[in-house]
Amino acid sequence: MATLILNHLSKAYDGGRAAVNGVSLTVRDGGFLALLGPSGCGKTTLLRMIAGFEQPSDGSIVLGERVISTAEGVLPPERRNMAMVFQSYALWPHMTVAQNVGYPLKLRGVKGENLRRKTMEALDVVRLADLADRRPAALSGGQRQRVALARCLVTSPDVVLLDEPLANLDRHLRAAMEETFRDFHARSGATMIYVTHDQAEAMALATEIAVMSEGRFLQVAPPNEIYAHPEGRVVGGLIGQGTILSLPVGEGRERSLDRAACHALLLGEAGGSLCDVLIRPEHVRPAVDGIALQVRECVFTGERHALTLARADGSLLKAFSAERLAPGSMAVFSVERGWRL
Amino acid sequence: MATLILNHLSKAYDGGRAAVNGVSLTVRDGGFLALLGPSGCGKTTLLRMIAGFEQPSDGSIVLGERVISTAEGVLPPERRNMAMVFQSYALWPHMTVAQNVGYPLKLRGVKGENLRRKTMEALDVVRLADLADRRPAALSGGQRQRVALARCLVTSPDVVLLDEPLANLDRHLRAAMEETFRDFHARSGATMIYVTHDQAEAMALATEIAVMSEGRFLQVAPPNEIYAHPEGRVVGGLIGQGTILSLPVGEGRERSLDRAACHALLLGEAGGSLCDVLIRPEHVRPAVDGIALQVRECVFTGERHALTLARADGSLLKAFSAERLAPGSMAVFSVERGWRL
Amino acid sequence: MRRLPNANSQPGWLFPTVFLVILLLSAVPLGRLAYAGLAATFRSGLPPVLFETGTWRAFANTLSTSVLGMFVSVALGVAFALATSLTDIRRKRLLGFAFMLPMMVPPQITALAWVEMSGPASPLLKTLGIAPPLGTPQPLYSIGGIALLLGVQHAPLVFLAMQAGLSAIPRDGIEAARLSGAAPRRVLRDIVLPLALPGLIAGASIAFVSGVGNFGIPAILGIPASILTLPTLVYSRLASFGSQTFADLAALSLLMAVICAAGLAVQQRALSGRDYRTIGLSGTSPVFSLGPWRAPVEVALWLVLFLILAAPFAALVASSLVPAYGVPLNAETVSLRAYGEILFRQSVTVTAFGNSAFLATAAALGLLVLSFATAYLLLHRKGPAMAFLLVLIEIPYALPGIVLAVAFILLFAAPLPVLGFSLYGTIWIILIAYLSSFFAVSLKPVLSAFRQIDPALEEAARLSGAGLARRMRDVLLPIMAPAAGASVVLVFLIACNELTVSALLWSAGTQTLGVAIFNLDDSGSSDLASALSVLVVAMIVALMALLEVLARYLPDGVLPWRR
Amino acid sequence: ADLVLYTSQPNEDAQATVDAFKAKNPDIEVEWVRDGTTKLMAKLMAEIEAGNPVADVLLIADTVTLQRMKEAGQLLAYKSPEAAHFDATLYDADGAYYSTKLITTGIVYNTAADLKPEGWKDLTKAEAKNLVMMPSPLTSGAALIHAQVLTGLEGYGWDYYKALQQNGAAASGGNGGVLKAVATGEKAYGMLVDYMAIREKAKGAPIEFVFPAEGVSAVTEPVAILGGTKNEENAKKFVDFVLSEEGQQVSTKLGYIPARNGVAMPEGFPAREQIKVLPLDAASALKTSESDIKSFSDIFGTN
Ligand SMILES: Nc1ncnc2c1ncn2[C@@H]1O[C@H](COP(=O)(O)OP(=O)(O)OP(=O)(O)O)[C@@H](O)[C@H]1O
Ligand SMILES: Nc1ncnc2c1ncn2[C@@H]1O[C@H](COP(=O)(O)OP(=O)(O)OP(=O)(O)O)[C@@H](O)[C@H]1O
Ligand SMILES: [Fe+3]
Ligand SMILES: [Mg+2]
Ligand SMILES: [Mg+2]
Repeated sequence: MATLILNHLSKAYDGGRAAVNGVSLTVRDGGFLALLGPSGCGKTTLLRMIAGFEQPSDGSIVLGERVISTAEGVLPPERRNMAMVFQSYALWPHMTVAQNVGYPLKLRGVKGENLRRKTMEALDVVRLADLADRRPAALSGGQRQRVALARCLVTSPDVVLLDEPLANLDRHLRAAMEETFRDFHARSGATMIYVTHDQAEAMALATEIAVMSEGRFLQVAPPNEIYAHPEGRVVGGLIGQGTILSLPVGEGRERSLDRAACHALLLGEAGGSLCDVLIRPEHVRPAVDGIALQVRECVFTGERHALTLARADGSLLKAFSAERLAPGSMAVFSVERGWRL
Repeated sequence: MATLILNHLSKAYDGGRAAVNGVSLTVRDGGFLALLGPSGCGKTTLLRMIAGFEQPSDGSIVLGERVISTAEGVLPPERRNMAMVFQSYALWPHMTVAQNVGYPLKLRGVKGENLRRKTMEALDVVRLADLADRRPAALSGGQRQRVALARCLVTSPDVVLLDEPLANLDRHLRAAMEETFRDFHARSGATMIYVTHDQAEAMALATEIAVMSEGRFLQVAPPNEIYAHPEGRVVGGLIGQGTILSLPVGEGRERSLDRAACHALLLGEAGGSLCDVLIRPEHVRPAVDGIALQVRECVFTGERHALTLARADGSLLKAFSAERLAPGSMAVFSVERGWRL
Repeated sequence: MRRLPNANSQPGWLFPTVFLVILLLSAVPLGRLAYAGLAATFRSGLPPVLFETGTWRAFANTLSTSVLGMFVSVALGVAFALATSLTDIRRKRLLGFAFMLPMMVPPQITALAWVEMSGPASPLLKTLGIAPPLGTPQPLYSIGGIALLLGVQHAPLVFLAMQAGLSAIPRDGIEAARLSGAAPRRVLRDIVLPLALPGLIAGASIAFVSGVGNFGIPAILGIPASILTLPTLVYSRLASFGSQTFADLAALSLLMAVICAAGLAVQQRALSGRDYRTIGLSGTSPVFSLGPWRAPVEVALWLVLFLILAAPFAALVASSLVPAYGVPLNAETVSLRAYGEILFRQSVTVTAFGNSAFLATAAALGLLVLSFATAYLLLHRKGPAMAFLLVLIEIPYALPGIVLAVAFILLFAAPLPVLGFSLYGTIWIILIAYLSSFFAVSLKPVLSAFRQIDPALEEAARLSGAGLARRMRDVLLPIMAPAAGASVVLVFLIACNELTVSALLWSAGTQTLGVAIFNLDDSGSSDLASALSVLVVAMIVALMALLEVLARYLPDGVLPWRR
Repeated sequence: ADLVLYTSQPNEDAQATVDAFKAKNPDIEVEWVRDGTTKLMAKLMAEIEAGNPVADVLLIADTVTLQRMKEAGQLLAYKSPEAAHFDATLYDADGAYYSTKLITTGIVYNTAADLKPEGWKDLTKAEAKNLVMMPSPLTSGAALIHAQVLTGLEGYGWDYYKALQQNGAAASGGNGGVLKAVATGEKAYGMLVDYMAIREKAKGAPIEFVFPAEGVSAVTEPVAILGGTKNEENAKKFVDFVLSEEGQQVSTKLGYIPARNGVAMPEGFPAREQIKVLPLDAASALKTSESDIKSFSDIFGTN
């Protein structure tokens, strides 16, 4: 186990734009990095470079003391002691579930009873022990994904790469697997890199979150930091929910806006140049005094209703409400917090 | 377009337990049914039977006036005018993105400029217009999924089957696609059946939700109904978050429990036989008077913190909190509502 | 309402149609031969061949030469397929291109060239100064020699089938194995070979069956050493055609059919209980870097190619340049007369080129359609009837050409019932016989490709509204382009060279290249025969070059040497 | 076509024969099929079995084969007026078939060989150890007849073949293989039909051919009319033509020894008197052919 360093890493596929573009990052030994970003931004490509499947067009990857990838050459994947859950699972169709999971162990010389036991343990963790003898073709989508997970975690890799490993699992299983990741991470101390579209997952698991867009890193920070203080429109729009409003904000002021500041801005009382302000729905609450907004939409999400609210000038805000509010009606809300991007 | 009726539908794969087991359901013409259930419960199998890929072991499927599947025979898929997003996408690797999407149109005799225009429209909707000439192999996971989506929605099918169609998309794209589904549904009036693990998605889109487990339907009801009044432990545990406690509840009482009833139960003041009670985290709120609980875990999820709280007897409750509470500390909560399962 | 078909079944007409075609191409001619055999048996008792120890020795020889030959083919074919599709060696395309050519040199010529190459008169050994003295026994006149040459001759069959199999392996499966810690050799053993197994087995089984039915090589290498195989035995029976000959033929054919069925049973066993369907996309294969091994591997491959292609081909060219056997090739003796004669004087060669080109093309394309329909059926239906169909398809290919031709003459010499005219003596009977004979060759790669394909790809097309023909054309065929390419190339190459079937079925105006070459050689014009052979090879190379130029307009992966 | 000919003559020879016939009978359209005897017989027999033989005239192989067909009732008897000019041993008394030429089997040797063989027994000498090759009776009709004739010769019998076998002689496929083996120097000596050796030598191959003094066997490429022919008149015309002086000269020009008396020898051959052709009784040869093949196989282990 060792620190993983990406140095100005770039990758362009044949004759296309760069899929990953000058990315630099240090994931400290035993870190847990979540990689967030819109579809097609280069997350998988980055993981594939770390695993050694793709040769960088530029830059290098260093693991501990060793340079493991440069534009000139790469250390073969089989000598990296990494493990990965592929976005496409990459199960071997000719092997049973148990064989799929046990294969990395077999390669490490584990045999006989020991092999069987460890394989079954890994399958138990993903709750597939009773399907051990099935072929992948006879599994459901989520079951396949769990086999891939078990295979990834069965050994003690230095670096674990997870490419949307829970995308096809139901909520409960997902929660259980998150728990497993946390355990595994604590126990093995492996460096983990985790691609997901589920922010709650990312927030809950990661020690650091990197937000990627169009091949670049926009911000790398711990979860609460990135949620509270996103940098720029893209990160602000990507992390958590919320709306970004262009409001006139005077120069030199605090980036963190309190209730009073928010209300002043929203009511147009502050002057100055236009600036992007992020307002999250959980900070927009029904109140006795505050700002009157029109309910545009009210969508039931189970636990609560998601509201879309319109200001007088037509710009929108989001909020939650335990009760259903009729679309079209007016209501008064207070905005507790805002963040200048 | 017509009503889709499933009659005691069952399917057992060669020599295994039944993957779908005596399922009956009526999806009215133009209905939007969301199918929820744990991994491996038979959702994909059910969709595949509706599409005509699998022959039921028992039961039948009726679309409008026609019996389209029985244990004796099935109407071939190509004559059903349905469309599906496959869990594995099933893109044709030899065709470009545009060709993949345009193929169903071509089969319906759409040609030339018209074909091109409709294809590009569909690609625009999934925001892939600039990748029209790529091969699927050169796409990211989410991009592939969007191609599959575009291909599914490009024609005017009577029934649309969606098997976790948004699993690999980021939140924003997901929201946009949900919007697209809603539009498509409103515009085409097609009957939609939607498999997802994301309950918010299901709640937001569906007119009805079916909860499946081990091949059976446990409950079929509109979203708010199923959220508020789940039937049985499994549905209760599956829909929304929440914990299920075994509490002594007197006979013949209301199933819906208010704050007073909840507190009485939780404090052990009520007598009677044990009964499962579901308590949702949004109904457990920090309060001045109420029940003292110990904070076991406090996990940051971005918007808020998810708390795991322990009662004196060690049983757990969940709650949300805007602020971080130190694990181990005690706090007072009020429980606003409960539901006897 | 009408009764509904089964979920995984095809249109109702498919099974009867395919069944009927196979019946017509295989069961009916074979049945006609069996009938003649039985009639002869009733006339004069059980065929004596069945009771001669020589027959059983020939049976054993056939089995051992074809099994050993199969191993040689597999070793060569797999090595070339792996090297050209999974490693970073240079000039892959040229290697793949060249490796298919040995199939184009008629087996007799290959055999003679090897005999010459390893005998006392070998120009190669003479140049090296290690030629054995006059009269040294020829090492190739042995079971091992026959097997070696059968192996060399049929290696391209394995190569093509294997390449088609390799092209269907998902890239991420290999990557996952490597990341699990498997070195390239382990990946090869644990992932690549098992996943390519359908292709490998298809190739091995065509090579095996080809060995069972081969006449040219055991005729030249076996007879001098008194090693008879079933095809040479058949031939010797035919030399003195008597009352019992039909019974003999039928009995010997039965033995060959038994070998085939046994081979098929082994094949089915090897494939059974496994699932090779890839899930999701199978992208371009990754490339293993050979590192310091690259140069040695390249040298080894080119050396093998030299031995199996350059040497026989050089012998062919040399004998086309001198007027008679044994005349040394030097400045005085060399002449291009033979080429002039072939190209400008012999009118038959032009006809033969035309006929063979037509027959080979029609057979290759016709069988492609047939193979797709049959493979589709075989994969969606199970049961003993299907196993029986497979055996039926395979037998005609396993029988020596002369036996198949006799069966077709028996069937077609008389005017067709009802229709009243006779196909006999027209080019169509040769085409039908080719369809019958090469069905197995065409089917194997296609069937194995079907085994590897993700069924969801077809399902998606069905749900889009594509009927069987439509989705075959638009989806399955292009996805299986490598297998389709292999199938077409294999049949085309074999048919171009075919000799015996067309020899017996031809009449004036319908002779083929194989017949023309044979006739020239038989009448002592070895120079003309060699020249024509060289021209055939040149034609094939030109054709492949043309395809290479047109590659842009063809589906990806159809051209076997371009993968 | 007005006449269909099945022949095992080489291409150019068959063409020459047909051309000469057509020159005399311009209104008869001849279609001909040529192939090796074995294949041609297989084709013919299959056609007969199917009940629709295509051929009218055969110009094929040897008298033994045609004797077999005659006995099976598959030939038409025709007494040709030209028969008078032929030795009685060269045609069937009932007129079922007529020999058209003599293809003798003698000894060929590579000019590099140490020994210049003159008689059959030279092939059993120590100098020829492992250096002799002959066509196998199992594949070549001529080779079977050769064996039958030689074993019938005073002082030879099957012992001669045993001696050959012990001397390492090889019995391989057909005449072509022997020619190639000897011409290329793989073997030094071979039993081979005359015209092949003489033609190849004329083209420059390093070989010599001898007609051994004890005598040579000959196959005679007989002509016959197939029973049930639909073109009987034309077929008879063809038979007469082939046997005529003119027809026989075609053979001579092609390098074969003519069967008809009084026709000149082809180029490269010694005078007819110097070649002693050993006679063969087709009927008895046919009877013993199965056992002869067996005897041969027993000695050479083949089959
Ligand atoms: N071909 C098959 N042969 C045998 N069993 C199968 C086959 N396909 C699926 N199954 C089993 O049937 C059950 C239902 O599978 P299905 O694919 O319908 O699940 P699912 O609800 O779609 O799950 P997921 O959410 O994981 O995709 C699973 O337990 C699975 O293992
Ligand atoms: N083989 C390839 N050739 C060309 N372009 C490619 C190839 N693979 C991926 N790309 C492109 O590179 C970009 C980054 O792809 P990547 O797979 O890394 O995205 P991603 O962030 O993993 O997206 P997703 O969340 O959808 O999986 C995408 O725009 C994609 O279209
Ligand atoms: Fe002959
Ligand atoms: Mg990705
Ligand atoms: Mg599923």
